[in-house]
Amino acid sequence: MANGTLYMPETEPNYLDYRGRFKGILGWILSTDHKRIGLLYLYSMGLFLTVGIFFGFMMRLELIAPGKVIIEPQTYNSFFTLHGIIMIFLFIIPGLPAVFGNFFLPILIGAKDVAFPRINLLSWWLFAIGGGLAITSVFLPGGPADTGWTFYVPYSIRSTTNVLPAAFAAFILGFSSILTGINFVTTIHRLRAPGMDWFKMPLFIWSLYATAWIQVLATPIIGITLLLVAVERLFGIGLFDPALGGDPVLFQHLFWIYSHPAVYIMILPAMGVISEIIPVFARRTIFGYSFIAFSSLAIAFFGSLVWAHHMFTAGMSDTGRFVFSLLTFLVAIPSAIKVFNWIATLYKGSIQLAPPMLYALGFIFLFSIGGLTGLMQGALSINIHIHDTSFIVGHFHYVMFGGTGFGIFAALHYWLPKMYGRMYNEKRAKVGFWVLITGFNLLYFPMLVMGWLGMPRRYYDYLPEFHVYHFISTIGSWILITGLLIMAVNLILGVRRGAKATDNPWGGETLEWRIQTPPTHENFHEIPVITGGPYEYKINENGQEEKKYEEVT
Amino acid sequence: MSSGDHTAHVHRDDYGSRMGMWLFLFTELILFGGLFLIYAVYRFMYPTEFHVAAMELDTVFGAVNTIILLTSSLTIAMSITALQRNRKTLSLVLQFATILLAISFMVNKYFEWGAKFGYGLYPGSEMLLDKPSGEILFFGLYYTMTGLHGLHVLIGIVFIGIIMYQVWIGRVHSTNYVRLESAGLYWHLVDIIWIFLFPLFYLII
Amino acid sequence: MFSGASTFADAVDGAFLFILVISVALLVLITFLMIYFVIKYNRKRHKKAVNIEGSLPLEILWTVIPTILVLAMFWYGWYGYKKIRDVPEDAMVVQVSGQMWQWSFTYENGLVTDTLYVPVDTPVRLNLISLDVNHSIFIPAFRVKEDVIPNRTNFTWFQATNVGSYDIACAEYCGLLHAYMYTKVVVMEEEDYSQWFVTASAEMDAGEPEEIES
Amino acid sequence: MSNHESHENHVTGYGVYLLVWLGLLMLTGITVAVAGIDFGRITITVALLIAAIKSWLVLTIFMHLKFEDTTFKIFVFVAVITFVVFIVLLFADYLFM
Repeated sequence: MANGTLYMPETEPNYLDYRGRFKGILGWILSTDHKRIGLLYLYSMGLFLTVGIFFGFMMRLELIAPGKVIIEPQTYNSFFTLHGIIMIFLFIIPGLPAVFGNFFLPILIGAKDVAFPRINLLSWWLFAIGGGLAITSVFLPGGPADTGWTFYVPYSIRSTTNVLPAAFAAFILGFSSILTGINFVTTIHRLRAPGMDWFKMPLFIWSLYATAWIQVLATPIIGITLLLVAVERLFGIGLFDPALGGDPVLFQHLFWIYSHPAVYIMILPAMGVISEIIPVFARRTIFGYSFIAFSSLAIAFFGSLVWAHHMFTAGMSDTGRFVFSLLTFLVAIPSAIKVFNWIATLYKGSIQLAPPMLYALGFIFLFSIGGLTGLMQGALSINIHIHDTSFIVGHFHYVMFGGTGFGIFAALHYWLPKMYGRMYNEKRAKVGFWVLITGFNLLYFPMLVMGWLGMPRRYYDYLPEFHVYHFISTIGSWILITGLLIMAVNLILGVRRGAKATDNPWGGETLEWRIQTPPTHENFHEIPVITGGPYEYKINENGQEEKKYEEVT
Repeated sequence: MSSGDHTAHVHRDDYGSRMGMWLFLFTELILFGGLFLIYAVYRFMYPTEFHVAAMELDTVFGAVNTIILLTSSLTIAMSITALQRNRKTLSLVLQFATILLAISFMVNKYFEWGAKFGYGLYPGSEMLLDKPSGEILFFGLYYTMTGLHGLHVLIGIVFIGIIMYQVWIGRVHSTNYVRLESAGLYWHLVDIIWIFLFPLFYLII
Repeated sequence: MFSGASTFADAVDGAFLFILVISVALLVLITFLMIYFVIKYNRKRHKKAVNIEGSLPLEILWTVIPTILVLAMFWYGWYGYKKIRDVPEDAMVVQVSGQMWQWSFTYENGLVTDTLYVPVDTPVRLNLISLDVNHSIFIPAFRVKEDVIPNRTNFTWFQATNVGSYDIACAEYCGLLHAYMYTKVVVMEEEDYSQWFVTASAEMDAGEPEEIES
Repeated sequence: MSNHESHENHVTGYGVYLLVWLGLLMLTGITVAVAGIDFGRITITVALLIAAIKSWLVLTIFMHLKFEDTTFKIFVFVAVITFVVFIVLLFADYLFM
C-alpha cells in the first residue's frame, strides 16, 4: 500500500463537522457523502434492530412455559413474522454492505466517493421508506401480517392481516438493495486508485463485490414474486392460488431463488470483515489471499444454485432433490477453505486479543457450528426429519446471528474509532463479548437439540417434554440481551465521551488507517498510488506497539 | 455531480454511467425473468389449455405492436447518431417520433385490453373463472406480463421526455450524450422483452 | 438421540451420527487450533510475526478432504432418502387430509378417523391432500415428514416397527392454531388392528354422521 | 485506470440501423408466418429461436454492445447465464415430476 499519511493535517474539517449546502439534520438526510449515508444506515438499522430484538424477546418469554404466558397465538404469529421481516430485510441484509460498505468501500480502494452518490442517497431513502412502511403496517387496521417472513401462498393470499403493506415494504427494500449493488459494482470497476489492481484489493472489497452481484441478479426475483402476491390479493388474478390452478410450490421456488442467495448477501461481507481483522491483529499477511478472494466468488456462484434445499419436503421430484442436495454440499467447500485460511493466518502471528479480534474469533467458532449443522440439513434423509423444526431455527441463528451478527459487532469494534475518532472502553467490550457469547449458546443450542427430538418451528405452544429446553433457551435470551446492552452502552459512551483515537489505533495497513481520524469530507487530499498488497506488515518488524489513543486533555 | 456539497468530486465518467445502466437493465431482465419462469412452468403443466387460451388473443394486434416497438427502437438509436453528429433538431425529431410510437403502442394496447374487458374476459370475471385452470393462469400471466410491460413503456415515455427536454435546453449535447444513451438502452430493453412476449402469448400453437 | 420406531429410522440416525462425529471433530480441531495459536503466538510472547503468504499443498489438502467428506455425507443422505421414497407395491393406502387445524385419515373402504391406526410391521402409504393451505405431516418417531399442499398430491410412507402411540404434528406454518394441529398414530399388533378396523367400519356403516360414504 | 474510452467516439451510421430494422421486420414476418404451421414440439423452439436472434440484433447493434469492451460482454453473459441456470434448475424439479 501507499506509504505515510495521505492527508494534509489540520487543513480540512472532518466529515462530521463539514458544512455543505444544508445545515443540521438536512445536512445528513440530504447528504450524498458516502460516510454520512453509512451513518444514516447505522442509526436507522440500530432502531430497527431494537424493534426486532423486542419481538424476539417477547417470543422467547412466551415460550418459557407451555400454554399461554403473556400473549395470544395471533400476537405470537405476528411477532415471529415481524421479527423475521425486520431482522432479515432491515438488519442483516443491509447490515454490512450498507453501513460499512458505504463508509469504507471508497476509502479502501482509494476513492473519494461511490460511483453514483445521489443514487446512494436514494437507496437510503428507499430503505427508510420501506422500513417505515413495515413498521407502520403493525398499527394499521387488520393487524400485523401473520404469514411468517416467507409469505408462503396460499396462506398469504387468505390471511386477512396486513400482508400487502408488508409485501410492498419488502419490495421497496429490495429496490434499495439493488441500487446499492449497482453502485458498488460500478465503484469497484471504475474508482480504484491507480495501482490497485484486483489482487491488491482488500478482501472486504472482494466480498462486497461478490455480494453486489447477488444483489443485482437475485433481488429482482423476490421483487416480482412479492408483487405478484400483492396483485393476486388486490385483483384476484390467478398466478399462485391453488383454487385457480396455481402451484404453491412454484411460489416457494421463486421465493427461495432470491432468499437463499440472500443468505450469502448476509454472510459474505461478514467473512470479508473477518478477513480484514485477523491479519491486523495477528500482525502478518493473510494466508492464501487469492483462495479467500475466489472462494467469495465461488460461494456467490454456488450459493445461487442451491435454493431448493429449503423445499426438500415440499414434494419436489427425486431428481430435483438429488441435484439440489448435491449442490448444497458443494457450497460447504469454499466456506471451509475460508475458515482454514483464517486459522492458518493465526499461525506464527503476533496476536493481540483486542475486542475486534475477540469478536472475529467468536465469529469463526459460531459460524463453524452454523456451517456444520448446515451439513446435516444438506443430507436428504436427515433433512426430512429436521426440516421445519427448531433445529433449523437454531442453525440459521448460528449462521446469521453468530456469523453475520458477530461480523457486524466485530466491524463496529474495529472501525468505530475511525468513524467517530473516539475509542470505547476495551475491557468493557471484552466483558460484553463473553456475556454475549454465553447467552448466545444458551439461547440457540437447546433449539438444535429439541429440533432433532421433533419440536416444530413457529409453534406458539409445545408438548411438556420440550419444556426444559425452552426454559434454558429463554434464560439464554436474557443473558444475550444483557450482553448486547453492555456492548451498546459501551460503544455509545465511547463515541460520545471516549478518549480520542489516533489515526491508526490497531496498526492496520489498509488505506483507511492512512487517512485522518475521523476522515475528511474528501477522504484523501490526493488520490494515493498503490504499490503493494493490502496486508504487508513491515512496521511491526521492530516489534513496537502502535499508539492507540491520545489522552484527553 | 451531486447536490452542491461535493464540488471537488465533479468527474464525468460516461463509461461508469453506462455500466450502471447496464447493471440496472439486468435487474429488469431478471424481474421479467421471474414471470417468464412462471410462464414456463405453467405452460409445461397445462399445454393444451395454454393453446386454447392463446387462440383468444388477436395476432394482428400483437404483430402491429411488435412493428411499432421495433420502429421506435430504430428511431431512438438513430437519434443518438444524430446527436453525435451534432444535428440537434433531427435528434429531437427522432426522439419525439419514439415517444409518438410508444404512445400508439399504448393506444393499441388499450383497445386490445378494452375489447377483452368488453366481453367479460378479465381477472376475477365469471367468464374467466368458468374456464379450466390452465386458461385462468394463462390470462393471469397475460394481464400481469403485458401490464408490467406497459408500465415500462409509460416509464420509457417519461424518461425519453425528460431527456428531450435536456437536449432542448442543451444540457445533453453532442459531446455529452450519455443520458440519451441510457434512455436508449432502457428503451431497447423494453423492446427485447416484447420480442419474447409476442410469440409466447400470441403465436403459440 | 431418541429411538426411532420405523424401518428407516436407522438410516437417518446413522447418517446423522456420521455427520455429527465429523462435525464435532472439525469443530474441536478448529477451536483447539484457534485457542492454541492465540496463546502460543500472543503478542506478549511472540513479538515478531512471520509472514507466510500461503501454501498451495495445504490449500489443495483442505479443498480435497472437505470435498471427499461432503460427497460421502451426500451419498449417505441420499441412501437413507431412497428408502423414504421407495414405497412397496403392497403398501396399505391411507389418504391424509390436512385442513386448518386438524388431520383426518381416510381408509380404503371409506372409513374416516381423526387418529391414524396402523398395524405394526406393515408398509403404509400416505397420500397427502390439503383442503386449504400448506401443512406438513410430521411423525418424529418415524423420521417422516412431507408437506401437504393444495392442488398437489404428495405422498410419503412408513413401516412401524414398534407397537405404541406416537405424535403427529403439523410442521408447515398454517395460521392461528398451527401449534395445536397434533394427533396420534397408534401402532397395533396385526390382530388388534384387524379387530379395530372391523369394528370401526361396522360403526361407520351403522351411520355415524361424518363418515358417510359417497 | 486503463483507458476504456474507445467507445466514446464510435458513431453508428443511419444505414446500419435501417438495415437492422429491416432485418427485424423480416424476422417478425417469418415468425408470424411460421406460426400457422404446426411443427409439433419444435414450434415453440423455432419461435424462441427467432426471438433470440432478434434480441441479439437489438443487443449488439442498437444497444452498441458490439462496440463496448469485454467487461460489458462478460456482464451480459453472466446475467443471461444466471437466468438460464434458474430455468434449468427449476426444471430439474418440474421435468421429473
